[in-house]
Amino acid sequence: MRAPDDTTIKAGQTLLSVENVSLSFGGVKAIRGVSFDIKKGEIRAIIGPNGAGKTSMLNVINGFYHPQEGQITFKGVKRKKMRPNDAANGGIARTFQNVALFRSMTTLDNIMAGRTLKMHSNFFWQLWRYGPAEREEIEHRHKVEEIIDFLEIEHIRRVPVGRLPYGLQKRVELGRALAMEPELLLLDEPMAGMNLEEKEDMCRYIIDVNNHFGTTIALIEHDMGVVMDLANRVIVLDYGQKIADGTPDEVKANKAVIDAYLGVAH
Amino acid sequence: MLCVKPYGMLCKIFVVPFYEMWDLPDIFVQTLWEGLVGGTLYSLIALGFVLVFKASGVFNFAQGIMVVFAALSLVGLHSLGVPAFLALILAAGIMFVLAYSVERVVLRPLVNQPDIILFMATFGLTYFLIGLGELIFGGDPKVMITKQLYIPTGALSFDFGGGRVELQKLDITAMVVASIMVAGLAVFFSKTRIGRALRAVADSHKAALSVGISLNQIWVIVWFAAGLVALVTGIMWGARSEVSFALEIIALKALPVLILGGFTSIPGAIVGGLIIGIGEKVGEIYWGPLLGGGIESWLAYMIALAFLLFRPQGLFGEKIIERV
Amino acid sequence: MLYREAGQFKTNYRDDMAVFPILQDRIGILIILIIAFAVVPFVGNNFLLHAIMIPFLVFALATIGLNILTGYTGLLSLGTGGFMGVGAYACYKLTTTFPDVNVLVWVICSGFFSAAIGVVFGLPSLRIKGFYLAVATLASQFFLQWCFIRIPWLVNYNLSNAIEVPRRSLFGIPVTGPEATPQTRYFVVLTIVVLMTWIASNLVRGRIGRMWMAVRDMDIAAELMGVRLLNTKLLAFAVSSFYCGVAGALLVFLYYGSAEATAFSINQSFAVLSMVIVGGLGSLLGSFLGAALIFTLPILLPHFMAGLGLPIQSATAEHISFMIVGALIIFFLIVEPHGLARLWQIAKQKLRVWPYPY
Amino acid sequence: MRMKGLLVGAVLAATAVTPALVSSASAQDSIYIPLFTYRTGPFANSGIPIANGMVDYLNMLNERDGGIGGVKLVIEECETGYNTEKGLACYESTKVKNPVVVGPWSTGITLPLIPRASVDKIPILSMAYGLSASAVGDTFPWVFNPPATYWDGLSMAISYIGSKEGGLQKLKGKTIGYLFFDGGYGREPIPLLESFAKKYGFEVKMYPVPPAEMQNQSGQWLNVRKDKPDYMIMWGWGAMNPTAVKEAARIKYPMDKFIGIWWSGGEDDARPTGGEAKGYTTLNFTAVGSNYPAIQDIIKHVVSKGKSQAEKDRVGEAHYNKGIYNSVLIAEAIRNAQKITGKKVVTGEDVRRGLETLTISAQRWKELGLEGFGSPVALSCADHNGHQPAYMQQWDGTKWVKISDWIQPLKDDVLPLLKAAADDYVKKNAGWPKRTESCDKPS
Repeated sequence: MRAPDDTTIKAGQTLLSVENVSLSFGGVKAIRGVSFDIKKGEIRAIIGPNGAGKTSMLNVINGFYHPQEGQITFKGVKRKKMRPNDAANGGIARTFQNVALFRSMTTLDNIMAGRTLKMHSNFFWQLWRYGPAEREEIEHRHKVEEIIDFLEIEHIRRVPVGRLPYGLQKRVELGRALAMEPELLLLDEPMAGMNLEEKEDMCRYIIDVNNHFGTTIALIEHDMGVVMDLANRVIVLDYGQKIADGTPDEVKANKAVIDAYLGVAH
Repeated sequence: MLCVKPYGMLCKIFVVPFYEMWDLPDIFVQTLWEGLVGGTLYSLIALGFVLVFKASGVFNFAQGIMVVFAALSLVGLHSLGVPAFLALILAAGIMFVLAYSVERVVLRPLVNQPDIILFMATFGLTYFLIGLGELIFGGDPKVMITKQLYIPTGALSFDFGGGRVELQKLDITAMVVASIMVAGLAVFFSKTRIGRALRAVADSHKAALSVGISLNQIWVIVWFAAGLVALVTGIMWGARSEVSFALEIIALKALPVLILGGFTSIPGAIVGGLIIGIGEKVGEIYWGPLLGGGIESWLAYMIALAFLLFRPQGLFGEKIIERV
Repeated sequence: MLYREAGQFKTNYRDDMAVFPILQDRIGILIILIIAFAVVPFVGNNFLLHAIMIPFLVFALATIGLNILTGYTGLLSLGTGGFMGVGAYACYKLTTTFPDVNVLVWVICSGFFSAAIGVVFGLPSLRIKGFYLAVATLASQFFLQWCFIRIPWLVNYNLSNAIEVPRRSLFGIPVTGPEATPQTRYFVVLTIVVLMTWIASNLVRGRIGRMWMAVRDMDIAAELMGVRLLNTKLLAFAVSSFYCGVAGALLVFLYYGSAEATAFSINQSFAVLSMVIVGGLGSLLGSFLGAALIFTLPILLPHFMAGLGLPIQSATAEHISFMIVGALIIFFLIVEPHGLARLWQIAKQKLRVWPYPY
Repeated sequence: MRMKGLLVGAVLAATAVTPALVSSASAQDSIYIPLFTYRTGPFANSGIPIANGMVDYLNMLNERDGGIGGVKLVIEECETGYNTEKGLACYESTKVKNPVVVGPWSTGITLPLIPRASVDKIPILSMAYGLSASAVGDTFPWVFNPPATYWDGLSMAISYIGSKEGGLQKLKGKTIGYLFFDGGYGREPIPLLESFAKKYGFEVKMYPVPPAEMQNQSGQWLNVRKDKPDYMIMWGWGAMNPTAVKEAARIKYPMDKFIGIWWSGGEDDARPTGGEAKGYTTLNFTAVGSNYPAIQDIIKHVVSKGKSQAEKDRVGEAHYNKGIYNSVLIAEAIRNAQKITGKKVVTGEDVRRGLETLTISAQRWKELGLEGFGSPVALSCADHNGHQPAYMQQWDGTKWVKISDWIQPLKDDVLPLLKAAADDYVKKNAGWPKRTESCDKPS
């Protein structure tokens, strides 16, 4: 078991701050000098039209892309470059726009895989599946069953996720991210392609996660209604630039946002 | 002789080979030429792989045995008394039948399966063709009907750097034929309707379907084209040694060529083939003796591996940008 | 009717996570083990034991090894033959250098050598994927085979240029060398294979197996969940090569009795790969089924034809068996691309509801 | 439905195969001879004619004489594809039928069988291949490799080169290239070649051909061009041979200075190069051609009746005749065993004794209808090889022509090496059994 971080951040303090980050692929600038912060315990939404750089922003936060400029401070530690598994170690989990589950593994295994970082029994015990390895497996199984219970996916426990309908896959993916017990949960369009009922369910899970576990959430979503209901604060990106940042009401009233969404010429 | 004690090994690696190249320029030129010829033949096999991979995404392990099978059909038909050129046409016909059957029996039921399954299916096809070939033609090797096909034999030789460089007419023919084939394929791909359809399939199966291109037809065509390439390859390799099932092993040499040139690039197959061909010959002649010779069996793979570490997508492959 | 799991309830997670959660499966595996240990060696003749069962088990072990790499971790390898060779040569060197240590210890230890070599040749896997990696592993295959031929030290400068398996015994019973009876060899091989299969099943069902499969299914997501790609892939290479190495050592010490470098040729790699795929990627059971089909078919086919009263020339039989093996590979891929293991699952599913259709 | 079909198929297959897997002994009134052959794979070009020769001669004995000593021979071919696994499967599947002798026809299969021969009581006949050291009968009582070992062959090649140069001393300062199959087979002669090089003062250049590169030798031959060796010696097999001959012709290497071992001297090896291979020389220990009464009998009783897989015009080719030679050894050994034991139906143990005291004099060759077909053979308990001479044959553009007398091996160089090799084998294979088999008087 790892020692708890000395820099424990209390609710309301800044958990993550992004300063002046720019990212480009070849000649294409995906993100240009964006700054914002995410406070512990809030639900932060990132919105913007297609190609605005929202997913790229998430990729930068969890270390999959390395920005050319700017820096990111997470839990008080500044960094410019890090590997994705460092981010995972630091407590950042995420889901993906196009579900990135382990398709041929069962729901149970997918969520168990989310516990990878929390499992420490060594290779020797793993060989025999005995002693610490077995104890650990059972202990984490309990945690995973809690998540399965929470997300109400008991009936698909042993089904390979590739065979599940899209909505359930999204749910399993959320479960896998939750299994990491993250401090910061990044959700990339968690409700894309869902029907109304599924969306409502998902909203409920997100709010529950935020309330019960106190997990900070950053989410990308297209459905403005959902965003406005869920988010504490919203940041709007357009063409890689931040054009607005504030509470849902502030953002809704912002001229630049309305222009961007209605497609006014620049 | 040049090397003094403490630096003996370094000198043998870094000085002696170059001294030898300079000292016996005729051998060096001959080495380059042999490498070029070997490379051309590797390219031809690789070309067959590329054609199929480009259009159907199938890593066609059976290309090697198709080379043997095509050449055997040609020689076998001729030994039954069929005139050489008619036999050539009939052998091409056999390759068409093969392409058609492969499409019907193997590819069609396996459409949309993962790559590795299709790869494995061609593996099964290899076993099948080995058995069938030996059943029909017998396992004994055959002599290629070089003369009957009017392939020139003998050599052109000229004096060079105090020695003699010999260019086998057979090898020159092989290079000319290979060039013609590549040029022909290039024209076919860019100028004809089917060729453009093939390119569309290569880019996206779904896109091709949506504009009304029959995937099945395309597959028959590319497999047939690969069969024709195999026939030409078989004639050329067969003329160099003999037509036997051992040729199938040599076809593996096309694999490093492929990873060097990229699985989907015809120019890649050619350039990769030449690099591998020349690289392994020069390596074998000038550095091989240091290791006791015979390093050709793995040198090509090592060259390709070294390239890969710097360009994982091959020389001409498209850069892979990972997205999530 | 017989194969029902209804009424079998699990009251704790330990039972639920067992290898065979269903009672009938546990009985089945017990019966198979009893047959394997107590019936086959006493009923079968030497041909069955020595020419079929021993090599079948050894190849099943190699197939499990490759399955860990290709089936579970998704890294296609064509270098199995080379890694098997490393195990065999390492075992020979070890047992001739330290003849007093029991040969079976060295058989297992030789796996560590091939694991080390496997890790070295696995390094490119971080940058290279798919078929490109497969071709890269061919480099190891050809390079290793060249080394086996070229380094006479590996065979103690034997003039035959081959490994000559020395006589070794266990509790006074010869296990290697000509005096070892097929029964003894069979028991040794069977025990090792059963043990290593059990370990493999522990590994793939636990954290490590999930990491491997995660890398296979979606390496990016795995990385974002804290899986270190290079470490995980190298671990797969190491474990896989370990299994292949032990299989190679068993192959030479308990089956061939003597081996030249050609025993570890590219054809061996291809054979094992086809066992993996026909058996089923990512299935331990499939490894056994695949090995059974691909290895034993060509050997039994002539006897099969003779049994049917179709005496044919041995060469013709060989040709036909090539064709049949090829056709069977294609046939099984078409019928069930996920291999014989999936066919077995489907059969079990049918059995579960038998005699009713649903 | 699909499931059911598969199930039925599996059950049917299992029943058909069962008899082969469960042992059953039967009284024997015939002599069982399994012949390991390979008509498939990359070495088939060499394997097919040999297989035909072996099978046809024994079949002819059955057809013409009704077997040997009135006992029918049961001949069974087992296809190995030159593959060790299949070879071992062949051994196991034939072992249950009490074979009197086994000829593995591949070094890779011979080596594992050598230690098993004494345990299984089945003698091994590896005719001029296999482990050279097995010529030492005191160490290897169950293994026979007449008429000559590879070391004998090499010494004959060297002495032939010496005779062309006008004496072995003239080899001083010369360069001899050695092109070989890169495996145990090609590597075995190297120690002797190196000791000759030291003794006679010539230089050796090595050109290994990796198994996967048999048909791709331009690199080796470029090195030959670079090094300009005065003579080339080849230890090739299968597809390697014709490729080497072609490459030699391509670089215009003087063909009469290119000398192959007997396994490189098949018609199929030179024919693809045709006229340009003229002058290519190889060792051989059997005559070429079908102009012998026994071979005519083969044509009459076997080939013409369609009972052979050989085409009529290929009967009498070099490798075909080596196949016959192998079968003559088997047949004579069985006859000899019948004579020693007085039994009609002999066993493997009897045939071992028959092989050990085998002599085929010139007179006996004549009686067999094969006058001058091979040099006289005489094996003994100590010498399981005989170290018989061979001759040089040369390709004249269409066929092999004998160009030399019988060349005796340089036994003074070879025998000590053999003894040392056998001792080394015993030393390395701790627990190697001492010879317990008694020695019969030569017949």
